[in-house]
Amino acid sequence: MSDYNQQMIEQFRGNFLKEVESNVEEGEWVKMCMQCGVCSGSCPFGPHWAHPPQEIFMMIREGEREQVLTSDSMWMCTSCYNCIVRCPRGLPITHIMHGLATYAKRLGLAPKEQPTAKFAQLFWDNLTKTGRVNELKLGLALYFMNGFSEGIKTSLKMKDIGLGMWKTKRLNPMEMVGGHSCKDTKGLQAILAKAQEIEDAKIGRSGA
Amino acid sequence: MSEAKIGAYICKGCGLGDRLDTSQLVTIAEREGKAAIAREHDFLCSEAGVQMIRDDIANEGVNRVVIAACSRRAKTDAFDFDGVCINRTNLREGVIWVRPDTDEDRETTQEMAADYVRMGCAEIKHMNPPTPNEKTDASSRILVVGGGISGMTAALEAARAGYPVTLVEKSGQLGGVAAELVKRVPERAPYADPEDTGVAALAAEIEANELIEVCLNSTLARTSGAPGCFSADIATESGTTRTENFGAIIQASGFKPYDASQLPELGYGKTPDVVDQMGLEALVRAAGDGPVKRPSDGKEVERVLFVQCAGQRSQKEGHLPYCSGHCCLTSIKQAMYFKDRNRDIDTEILYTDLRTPGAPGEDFYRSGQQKGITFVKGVVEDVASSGNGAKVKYKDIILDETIERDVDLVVLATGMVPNSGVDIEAVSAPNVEGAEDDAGDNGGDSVEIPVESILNLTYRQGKDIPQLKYGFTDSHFICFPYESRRTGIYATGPVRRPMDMMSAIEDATGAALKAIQAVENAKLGRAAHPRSGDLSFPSFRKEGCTQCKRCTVECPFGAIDEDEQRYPQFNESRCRRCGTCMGACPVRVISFENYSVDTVGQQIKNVDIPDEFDEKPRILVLACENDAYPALDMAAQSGQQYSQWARVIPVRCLGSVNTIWVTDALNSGYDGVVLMGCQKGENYQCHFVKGSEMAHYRMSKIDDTLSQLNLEKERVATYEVAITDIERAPGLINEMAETIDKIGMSPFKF
Amino acid sequence: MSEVIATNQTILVVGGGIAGMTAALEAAECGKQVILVEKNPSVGGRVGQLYKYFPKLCHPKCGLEINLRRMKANRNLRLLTMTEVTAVTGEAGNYQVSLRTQPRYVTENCTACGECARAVEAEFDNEHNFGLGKRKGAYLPYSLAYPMRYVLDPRIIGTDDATRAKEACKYDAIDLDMQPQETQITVGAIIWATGWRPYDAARIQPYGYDRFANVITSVEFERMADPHGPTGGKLLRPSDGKEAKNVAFIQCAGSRDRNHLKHCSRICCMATLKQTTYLRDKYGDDFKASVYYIDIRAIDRIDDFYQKVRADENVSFIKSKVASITEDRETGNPVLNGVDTEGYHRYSNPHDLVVLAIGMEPSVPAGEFPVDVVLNEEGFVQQDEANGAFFAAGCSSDALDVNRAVQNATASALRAIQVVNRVAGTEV
Amino acid sequence: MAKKSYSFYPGCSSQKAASASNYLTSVQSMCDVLDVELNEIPDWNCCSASIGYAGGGELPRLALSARNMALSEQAHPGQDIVATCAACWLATKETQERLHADEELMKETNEALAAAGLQVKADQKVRHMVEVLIEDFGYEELGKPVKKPLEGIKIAGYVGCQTNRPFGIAGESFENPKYLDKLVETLGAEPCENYEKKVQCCGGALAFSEPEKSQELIKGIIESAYDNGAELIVTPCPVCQMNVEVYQDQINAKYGTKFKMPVVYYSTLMSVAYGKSLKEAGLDGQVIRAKQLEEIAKK
Repeated sequence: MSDYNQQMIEQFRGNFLKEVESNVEEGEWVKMCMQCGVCSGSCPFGPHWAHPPQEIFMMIREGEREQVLTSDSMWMCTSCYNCIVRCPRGLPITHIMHGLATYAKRLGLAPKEQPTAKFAQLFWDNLTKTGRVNELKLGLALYFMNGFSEGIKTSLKMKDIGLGMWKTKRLNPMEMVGGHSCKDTKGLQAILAKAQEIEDAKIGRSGA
Repeated sequence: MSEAKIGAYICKGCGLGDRLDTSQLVTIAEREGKAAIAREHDFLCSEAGVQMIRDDIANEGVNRVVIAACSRRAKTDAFDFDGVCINRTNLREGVIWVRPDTDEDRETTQEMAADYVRMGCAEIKHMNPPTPNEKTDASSRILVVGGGISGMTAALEAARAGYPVTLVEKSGQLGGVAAELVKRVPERAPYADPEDTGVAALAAEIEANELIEVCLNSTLARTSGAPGCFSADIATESGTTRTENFGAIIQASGFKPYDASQLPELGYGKTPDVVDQMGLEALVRAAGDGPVKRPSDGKEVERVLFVQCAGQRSQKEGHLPYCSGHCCLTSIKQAMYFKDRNRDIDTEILYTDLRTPGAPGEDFYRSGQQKGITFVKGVVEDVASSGNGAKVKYKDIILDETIERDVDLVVLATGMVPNSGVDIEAVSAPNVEGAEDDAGDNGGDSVEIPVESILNLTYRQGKDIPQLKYGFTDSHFICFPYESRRTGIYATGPVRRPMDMMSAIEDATGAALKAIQAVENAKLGRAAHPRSGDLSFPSFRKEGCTQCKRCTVECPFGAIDEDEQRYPQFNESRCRRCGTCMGACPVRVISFENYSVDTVGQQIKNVDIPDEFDEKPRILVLACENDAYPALDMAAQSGQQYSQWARVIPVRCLGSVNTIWVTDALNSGYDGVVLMGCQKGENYQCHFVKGSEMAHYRMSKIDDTLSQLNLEKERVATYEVAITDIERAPGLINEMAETIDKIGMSPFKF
Repeated sequence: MSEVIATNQTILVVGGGIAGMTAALEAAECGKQVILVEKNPSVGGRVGQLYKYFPKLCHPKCGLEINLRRMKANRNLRLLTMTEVTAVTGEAGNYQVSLRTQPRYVTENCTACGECARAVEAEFDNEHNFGLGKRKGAYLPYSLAYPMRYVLDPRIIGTDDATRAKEACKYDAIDLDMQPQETQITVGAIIWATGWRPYDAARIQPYGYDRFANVITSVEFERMADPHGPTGGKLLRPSDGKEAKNVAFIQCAGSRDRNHLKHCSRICCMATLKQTTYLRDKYGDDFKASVYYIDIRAIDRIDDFYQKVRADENVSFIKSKVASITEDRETGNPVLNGVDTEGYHRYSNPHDLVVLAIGMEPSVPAGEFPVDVVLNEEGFVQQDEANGAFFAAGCSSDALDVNRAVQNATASALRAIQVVNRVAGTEV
Repeated sequence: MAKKSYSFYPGCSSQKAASASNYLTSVQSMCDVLDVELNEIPDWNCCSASIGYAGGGELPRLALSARNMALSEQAHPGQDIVATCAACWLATKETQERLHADEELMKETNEALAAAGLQVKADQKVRHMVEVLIEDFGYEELGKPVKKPLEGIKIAGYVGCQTNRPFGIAGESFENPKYLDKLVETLGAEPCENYEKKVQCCGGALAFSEPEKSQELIKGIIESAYDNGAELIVTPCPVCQMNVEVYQDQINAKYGTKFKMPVVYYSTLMSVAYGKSLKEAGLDGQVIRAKQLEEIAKK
């Protein structure tokens, strides 16, 4: 991973804007920002962003690669799409934030222990295994993602919810074994593998 | 002009009949006003009423028409008769609408109306219909000074309308600054890419146009005359001079790029790799289709940084206090020079406020971003030579960080300095023109102004067009942007205000129209704006003249020169008919056929002055017809009231007020005098630019006269009144009434 | 309406705002025959609704008065009010134009004495004040209205008010049977000066113009500041009539925004700077103005006005496009939410009143022109050969301030003159 | 009215014994009444919602939705794809938009799908159930089957994010959509028109990873509902429903509030109003029971 990071640093010779344009989902939009700040003001998690979107765009233009990619700001995106609908320049900000987050993760620069980063990975693994999300496994995995003792605490904290959900048949312990799934999981996984391969090739991550 | 025969017509409509004893007014018109015919009518502006007047003009030989009805601002289309003098005695807005309809007020209201009828008849007795002084031999040829984009456009557009043009250009080629540009900011949708400057095409079209004569390497050695009959000596470098006549002049003398060597703090001079925008155009032109090289060592430019507002929008000594308007777009265009050659070249634009207005501007900005130009809100802290290009330190205002950049080239967006010739008011400010000094303080002198004259006018008041601010020759720049203070001479392009090529082309086309208009006006002996169409013009009695020169000094339009015997020499087609000369003349020898010391003086004399014990004071109100008088009209319309003692006389401009009117009024027993003119000073609204200012200056001297008469100085008040002062204007009259209440009646009643 | 005489040497000017008046007057004062049509009952357009001009802070009515006088004095100029162009055929130098004139119900007999207005009871939103305040069903559009003649609102025709008005008129100036009139004229050139309209603020949803009483537009604020406007010059907030002393100005309200108007409307920055001076005029030192902006566009020589306002410590500038406005239910204060981008500071600022510096869009939208013309993406008329002798003047050509509109209108007048001179084969 | 048929994409949360199973129940009851046939897309897969991004990149994510569309095209040609879950709808519609905007992407996606012998045109209309109700029926039609008007209940319409932005329902504004209020009125209940938080984000998927931050938002959403006198919150989104309903105890514990605000689906309201039983309306799926609705359902 980190040699991938090195590889990218060399390839783009410190031109971070160009790197973002070619490697980050919807990255070619970054240059269109006119620094009005409406995105930053529209974010429901706003106060939790060390660097709000419009500032991140400016940092990208100023080449502050390290600060941007190691920041946990992008991970604060709740995908509410407020920024997108209000942006006077039509930047797909939500997707750019997702893209930056993903890219940072691939480069191995995403902050360790970033809960959303972990959850996102769990979610992905969970869904790709069977093609459908298994909420119970996902839930438990989530609670235990910070180690066993942490997990016990969280599960206890969450047990009432679990109970409520179970009582109302909106959660089923039997899910632990079997549970929902696509039939053609092989096919699905083949598709995902292929897609990943194409994408990796595109962003110079072949073999990585 | 045949014997004056007055017809007075008193209207009974709009409540006049109910509120006034109109038959008494008829009698007054006949007995005191010496009206040959006096009639009342129920509805004077109706077909029948107007026909009645027409018949009297046709059959009875009436040639002086007094219409005692509504304000001169109403029903103009109805009361529009040829070949006669018309007086609009204002009984509606001027009397019944500003007085309460009560029994105790009836008497004074009637007295008001009676006085106005007297005044109307008195005025018209001394009016003559102006006889147009047509100049059939007036020249239609238009002189364009300057061969840049503005000048070329003006010349071509005038020629396209069928007018012959002589274009005088100082240098050896047409095109001016635009000719030095590689490309221009786009003028056409989608406003995405730089366009050809069009200079070559324009020049070719001019060469090809047989109506246009081009004089290169030429300047104006001497310019005299007036619209329709300007005479200019066109001098060539080779020393030959020829004289030609012109109908009008367009000054398109353009601008000089600001001298960047005054900006060492931005690195100019420290390294050749810091250039101004014109410097960059030169580099790009030198590069042809190839890569742009940096001046220091010819290395290909890979990183370039543009600095906006270089030495502009700044009160610092030697900087330009204004924004030059075009620089943001120009820098975007110049960054595109690089991006269009090679997308990988880093182009960064450092700005504080990016100014790309309208649809063309904002589209071009977006296109610049599209092409990968980086925009940074920031301010330069330091530019130094790095031995390898330049090292720029700047504050990124968004990130609130100081950032260092090594770049191959720094481009300074410096501003425009108008090429407006001699600042005649700085050279010799007549002691009366106090206001100009503040204009100076506001940066007027922080802008270096070239000393050589552009026009070399032989005008008494100086060689060039007066300037407004920062050396720009602008005038009434909001409503009437073309009105310079030299009739028939129109400034256009960046000499008027900073502007980009697109506005310069619009501006020059408009200026061409104004020049054409000046020619047509001169042919018919018609006044130009704001008294467009006025056929009257001032004349003076040489016998009486003491050669004091006040008229020649005070004319806001430099219309009056001096002849060899030092007598004033009126240049009619330069005159705007404001009457400031008439107001200035201490011996009262200047007058218009239909506006003179008498037409007003006689109105003042003919007001009935009750003796002291009647407790009926009289207040003379001299109101500028442009703003104060309409304000009083609208006050009446909106139900405001003012003192029954007031007698209002509209004047063309407060500048036309001759102090004799004030002293005569006081001598003959008026208790107070109120003068209402337009705002003066830097943001003047006076339509004759200096008239109101002159009046205020003259009135500031009236105190001596008052003390001689030993009258309280509160009896004369001079105000700046705006057309919107609908409450204030009547209020000022009422204040005077109260003042008189306090200090008592004038002792000068007989 | 008496027969209008026009030939292919006549210039038709459409729109009686400052641009149209200027174009018409400049052409007429060059000796050309001009017909000026205006769809409203009186000329003056937008400038008639302005309290002051930037940067001189002088009064638009002042210049308007001069232009009206020029108009009254000029016999080359024929004005048709309440008239619109319905169709145009032909080509440069020879256009056939169809005009429709709506009934005014008041004839030339009107002396503007105002008796009809006193007689009528029905009231309607006052369009001159953008719906703030009412006017009678018989009315004079505004103090400087020209022609200085009253109008009957078509909505009272057929009601008792109409008869009341008619009976009140001593001069038989009211004709209730007036019908719309169609007129055909021939002209040589057309100057299109239909101007601009304020963008519909309700469409800028995050600002809740349609939900919060104390969010108004800059054009409404301008009317409020006018001593002859709906509030007699008091700056009162609509919800409770309380004096607005802490006022927020939001720039680019509808402008520079692909969700609304793509273009920059150019005037809004200067208009806001001007409007902050209204607050100082009214309250002396006892006010607070906050300007939320992206870029302050005080272009060219008049940037010094910006510098002057900037020096006023009661006026603050925040580089931020406001994200949303919410309302404090208790106080009725609009609360502005967003981020000051200069160094990243979040804010939630309550204000007494919010003024949206509303953008300008062309009055005539693409597709509603009576003839094919080349427009740009933003709907402004392009200067293009293909347009023949159809020339835009003023804000139909771009978002312009008054002096640029006048400049552009004067230029258009010459372009039109070039055509009719060609037609006349004039050789000077 | 003739039977209407749609290609149905239920999504993970609607599965049996999953967090929004009651949503599906009520949707089915609602559809019976309206004579709507929902043909489930065979072997559909998860859309990866708006959280899968950090695991799968751009193309894999698009491929997921593309597969669903491909299957739908095979199984139910000519039918519109209808989703009941905001995230499912959004992900699918977004994918469709991106594929049509970018030929390259379309090519690559099909290349990926080929790995399972599939290919996609992405030409079926992708719609949210609410769109179907409003556009294919309209409030008047929806009002006709009402047997038990929900009289006297004050309901806050909580639209949330993804049903509203970036696509939203035609004719509605992003900041103040009114369709839930109109629907509530249609069913005889009373809407809270000035409910400020109707489009406030609930934290979405981050309710799991950032519980404190999310619950702060959820608190606001419920508080404002109470302030507006609401007895119920109605929503069109399973994530919103779950987040706003199930964390109330935790929020009460943390903030000392006494929230007990039932949060139901529009389809629940409709089923009840249409006279369906408590079970059919999915009311048994309420963690916080909607007593008033139960009363009506029992009548």
